[in-house]
Amino acid sequence: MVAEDFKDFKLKPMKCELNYLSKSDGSAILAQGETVVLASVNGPLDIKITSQSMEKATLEVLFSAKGGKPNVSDRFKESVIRQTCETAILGCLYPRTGITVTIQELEDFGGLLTCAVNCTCLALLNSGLSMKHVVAAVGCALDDSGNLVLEPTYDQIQSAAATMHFVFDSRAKTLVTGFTTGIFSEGAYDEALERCRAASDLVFDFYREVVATYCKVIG
Amino acid sequence: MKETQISNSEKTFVQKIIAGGHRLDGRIYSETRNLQIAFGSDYGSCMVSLGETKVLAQVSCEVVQPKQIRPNEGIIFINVDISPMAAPQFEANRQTDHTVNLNRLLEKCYKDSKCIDLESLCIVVEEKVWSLRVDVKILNHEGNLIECASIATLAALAHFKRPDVTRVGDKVIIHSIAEKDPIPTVLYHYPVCLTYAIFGSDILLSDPSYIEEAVCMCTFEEGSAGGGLLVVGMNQYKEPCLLDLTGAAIHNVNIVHKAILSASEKGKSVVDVLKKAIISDDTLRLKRVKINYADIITTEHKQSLIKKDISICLKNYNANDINPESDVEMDDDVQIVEPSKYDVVPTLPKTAELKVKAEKSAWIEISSEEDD
Amino acid sequence: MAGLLLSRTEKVYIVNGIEEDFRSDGRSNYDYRPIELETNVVSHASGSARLRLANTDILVGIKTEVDIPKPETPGLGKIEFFVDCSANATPEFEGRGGEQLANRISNILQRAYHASQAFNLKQLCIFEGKQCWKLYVDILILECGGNLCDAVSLAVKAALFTTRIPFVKAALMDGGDVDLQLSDDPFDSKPLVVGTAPLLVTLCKIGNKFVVDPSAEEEFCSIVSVVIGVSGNPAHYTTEKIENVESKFTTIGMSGVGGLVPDTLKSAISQGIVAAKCLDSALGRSLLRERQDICSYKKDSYGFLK
Amino acid sequence: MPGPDLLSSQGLRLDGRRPNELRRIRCKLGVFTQPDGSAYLEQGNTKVLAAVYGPHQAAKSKMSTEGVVVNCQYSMATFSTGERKNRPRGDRKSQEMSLHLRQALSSAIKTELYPRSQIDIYIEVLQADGAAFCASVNAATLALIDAGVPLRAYACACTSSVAWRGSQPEPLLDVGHVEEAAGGVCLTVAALPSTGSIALLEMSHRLHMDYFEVVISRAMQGCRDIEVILDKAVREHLAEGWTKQDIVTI
Amino acid sequence: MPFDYRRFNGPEDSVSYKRFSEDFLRTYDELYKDLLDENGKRKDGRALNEARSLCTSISRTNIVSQAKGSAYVELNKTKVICSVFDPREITGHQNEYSWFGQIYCEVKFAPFSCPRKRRQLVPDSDEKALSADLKKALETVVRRDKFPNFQMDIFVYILEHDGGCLSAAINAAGLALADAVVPMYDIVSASSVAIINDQIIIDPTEAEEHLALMYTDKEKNHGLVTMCFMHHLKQFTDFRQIGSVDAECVLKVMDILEKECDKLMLVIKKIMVSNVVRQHNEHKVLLEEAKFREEVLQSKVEEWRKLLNAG
Repeated sequence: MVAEDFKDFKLKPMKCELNYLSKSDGSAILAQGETVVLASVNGPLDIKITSQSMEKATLEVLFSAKGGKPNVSDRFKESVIRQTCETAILGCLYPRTGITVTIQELEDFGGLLTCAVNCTCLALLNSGLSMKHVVAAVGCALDDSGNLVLEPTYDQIQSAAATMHFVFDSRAKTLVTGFTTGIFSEGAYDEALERCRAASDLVFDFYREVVATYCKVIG
Repeated sequence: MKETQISNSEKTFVQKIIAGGHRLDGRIYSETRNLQIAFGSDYGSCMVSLGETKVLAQVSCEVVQPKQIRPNEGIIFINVDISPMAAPQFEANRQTDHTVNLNRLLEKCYKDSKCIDLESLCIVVEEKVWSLRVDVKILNHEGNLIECASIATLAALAHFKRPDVTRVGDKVIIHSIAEKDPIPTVLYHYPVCLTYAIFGSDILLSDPSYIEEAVCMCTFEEGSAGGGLLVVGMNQYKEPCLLDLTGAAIHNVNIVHKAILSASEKGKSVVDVLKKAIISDDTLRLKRVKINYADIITTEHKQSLIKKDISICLKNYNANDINPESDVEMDDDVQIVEPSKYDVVPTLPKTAELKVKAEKSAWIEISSEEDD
Repeated sequence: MAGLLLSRTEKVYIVNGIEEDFRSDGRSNYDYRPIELETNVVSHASGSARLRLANTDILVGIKTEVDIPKPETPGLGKIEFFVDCSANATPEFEGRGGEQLANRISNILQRAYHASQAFNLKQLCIFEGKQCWKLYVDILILECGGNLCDAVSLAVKAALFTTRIPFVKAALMDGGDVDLQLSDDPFDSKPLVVGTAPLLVTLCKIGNKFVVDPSAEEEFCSIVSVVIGVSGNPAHYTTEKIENVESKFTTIGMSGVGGLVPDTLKSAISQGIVAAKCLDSALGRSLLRERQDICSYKKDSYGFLK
Repeated sequence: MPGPDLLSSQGLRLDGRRPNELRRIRCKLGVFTQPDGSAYLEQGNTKVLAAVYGPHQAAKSKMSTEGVVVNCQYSMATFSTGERKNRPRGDRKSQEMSLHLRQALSSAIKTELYPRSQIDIYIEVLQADGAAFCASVNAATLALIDAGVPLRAYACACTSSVAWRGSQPEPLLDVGHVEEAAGGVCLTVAALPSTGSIALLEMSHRLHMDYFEVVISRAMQGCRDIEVILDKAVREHLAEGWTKQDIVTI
Repeated sequence: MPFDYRRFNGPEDSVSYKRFSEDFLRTYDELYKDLLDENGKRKDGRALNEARSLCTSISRTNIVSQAKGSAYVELNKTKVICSVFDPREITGHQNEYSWFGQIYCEVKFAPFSCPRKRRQLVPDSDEKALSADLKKALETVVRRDKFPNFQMDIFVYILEHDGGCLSAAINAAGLALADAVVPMYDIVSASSVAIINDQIIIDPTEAEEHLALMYTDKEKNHGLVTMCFMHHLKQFTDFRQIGSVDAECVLKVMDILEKECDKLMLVIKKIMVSNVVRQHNEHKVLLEEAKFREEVLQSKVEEWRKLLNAG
């Protein structure tokens, strides 16, 4: 399951296993290079009346780091993933219920958040919840000399002037979420956006491949 | 979400087959599920799975000021986190009785039994000591959390290495792992918690699964000898260092002795497995092999459905000459009676899985969901 | 209060009785119920007292710790009040249920003890700007039978009276840090000066009259009450002859839902100060007597076994 | 392993007790008027108050149709220990104690008699000097009796440890604070001595399995001894015929 | 101590830079001289019995658009904002029906509001006490029988603290409640007094409050009194005193405060009236606009009808 050289884009090798956890409705473990994330999806669930919503399912996203005290950056990741999932899930089909997405970091060698988004998407696919579209996250870094590096390694991130991450939907390849760090020019942003958009194809292909192999087992 | 109540028929079924000497997954009373220990790229990071129960443990360290009453001892802090990932009934960031109990058991097993040399964690008396923090995250709850969590904690502690420090005058320099070889934690003994489910007055099940735990905890009818869970902490020197009983009262003291006796054997074997895993991991690291959790992802073994084990295991491996007498294991066997399509292949001891004859690479599971 | 249910007629009975200066337990509007007090009941504490005011049961333990004084008040020690409403009193206090009441009482105490004329924090100073004593006044409410504030303040004053602070034998200056050597001998210590410590008096407005020391039932009938803190007279707390000190208000507060006409409030607080003076002298007398009994080995320790 | 100095050469313990001797237990039933049952118990220097409310209608979230819900809260006064405690309850250790109390008392109470109901048991430790949990269980049993809750048997709890006399193990009964701090094994047993069953087992530190037998039997013996004391206290209390509850304040 | 993981927290043991300034530790006498000159004037030029005026041009209601009613009150440097939200049903609380409506009050200091220290986000005991006092003052005046089993939330945010927080909070809450058209028995107003060295100082600033409660060996009266008053009913709804004051002084202060509150009431009434007038004008403007639009629409309709009839 390794997505290799495609046009001139290259993403880190991806490896995925679905149904990793027996108690969750959907779960996936995804390795993108050396970064590994485990995600589980439960839902639709019966939840407290106070947190129920008439219009759509209440989405709860929990991100848990590998160790140490919980901190603010974990909460930031949660909000990014929640917003992304919110657009992807057809929550209106499950009013008055709750959907819980739990994400566990296993290894972080850069690109943790993109890996978490992709892993969450696979877990959602696995859980069988209805979705508007799937999403794919791709990150890139701008190094000191102004070159764009797709899917940077840990060292590249440390030395980068800026990092940019984009999440695209599968239908029109429109931008769903974007988050950046560091300083960059508008041109660099646009270029990064286009390159990541092109590279997102690889991720979608990978999704297809994963789902296809699992379909075969069922069929 | 509230925990799903266990139905009466499930309860009586499980009780009956256990009284008859069987278990749902085909194990014998004293048999444990398959134990696997995987290490991550960091020191002190490990994932332990006991059957389908999965626990992640991570040790981290920082330099802090020691407590006033123990100025020359390091600090160890154990934190258990049961998120909704473990099972949907758990709520996030909430201290339930379950969490507290699990946390306290681990604290008692590793802090109070003095298994860690805390004095070696001291850097400057009354000023600086290492504080070890063990984060135990429950990933999947298929019963016997405490045993799995305790093995994970112990493995993480034994695997953990803290950075070396040197003192130059008043200054303390902490060396990065690249500069100086890190130092492993000194463990005086290796205690592990082993769980026994008590059924009736004298049946002890080791390593109970989720349903067995649930069934033995909810037998409260008057007259019947209620069941309970007995946790025994045992180290490799056959010294019990923790006991905990939940559920109904034990009527016979002998059952405790029986459990301790069995735990002393099992404890040693678990510790052996653990030590072996750590040694092999160490040698791999010495050879500069990169170890990463990505290794546990298998691409060849695919499950189309969530249930990995066939919930009822087969004792006879050939589906064609299935023994019609085994009437206790009925329900799901209906499909097995039509033998043509599948091969029954032994995998783990006392476990079998069904393989589709035509397609070699794919696995298929027996489960009620297949009917649709 | 604790699952207390009163019918309308019972309420009317209480209110009308008070109008006639006759309360359901036979007291007049200015009478207190019988008070039992025992000091030094907890051996782990530097000073302690248990007070029982009819059905109200209070246990106070005082612990002393060495602390660093606040930067803005380098010459003063610290005193902290912590109230814990035990669930023994009522199941409503289980978990954090009693927190609101506990906060209210500790707030009133903190305010009452705030004034320099009420409690001299200078006596808690060890080494100006570096070290001081911190008094933890821990109050445990074991049973609520009405009039908690008064009972708590009496118990606190009694416990403070028995608190002894060890003498500092030697102090070693090591750079900026102070190394203290305290005396190990428990008798090598000084008692606190607590004569001026305030007592709280609750005046409960029932109908048109004010009563002191309301029982739980009476509290139930009242809409508004006034709590006043009145500083004590040190002359009552020593066998030596010293000058009387005029009592002052250290705190006044209102609780409950209801307003008061200015004249009513004025009469209430003057009624309260009289009650506080009586309480203060009674407490002083009994504490001195108990101290004497201890010195002459006459005192038996009862605790909760009586 | 605990040092040999837990026992003197005459075979006496640090506080002068013999190895199989309990500390002095003094108790009183019915100390308060408002709870349905209350008790005060002193075990040596450990002092505990217990109050029982109920059975009453259970809170909706806890209600069980199988039997009465036993709700326990273990709380320690902030001044009860040598060093001041910051919080009387809510920390992990007190929560664990609450769980253990429930475990120990549930098997003593005839829970099946009151479905959809709840019994609240509140423990306040006033002074902790070793074996506070045991004193709590014993006090709670007395409070339950005072409240008139039907019990199967007395629930008694006792700790035991081990000291070494040469190479011979000598089990110690009713461990005090100093002995607890010495770091030896500490086995807590809550038993229903009249039925011989064990309701709770708890152990800290380590002990070789060969000596386990003697230690647990000593603890069981302690529970039987405590039962005799509690039984006497209950009988005396009933002979008096009055509890404070019956006195009507006029 | 609960630790807030959702925000970036400052270091626990940081020290204000002011601690190292010379003015940090000043004695009572120095501060006293600083605040009150020989002529009996205060530092800000006011006489002892002169209150800061509730700035009518700035103090106003209806300032938080999300709230049902809101008010902003400014007393020189003391700035307080208050919002009142719609009553909501009390659910799940032990299934007990409460015959009276409940009032929930929360007073919060802005982190930067106090001159002496930074306020933490977690409510401290001061804030809790202020909330309780505010609740006490308002419970009496609101007609809680009009909304049984409902709870009304009142939030007060203190933007800047320069003395008289509680009275400012009560005044703001009173205005906000009126703005939210919550039924009340009367108009409330609150005022405070500091007693320093037997001198009664009306409407003290933060520095004066600090001096009144400072540790001193002087035997004279020192203290702070805050009072909340209902005018037409002539009743105190709340009375708080701390410090050390003798009976005579307390009685005197009561009379002074009563007069002060009466003065304040006039200002409060003015604000309320101007608020009503403004709202009425706004309403009128809206009505006119609506009328105008309707006319335009009507004419359009006529036009179309003509077109339809023609074609």
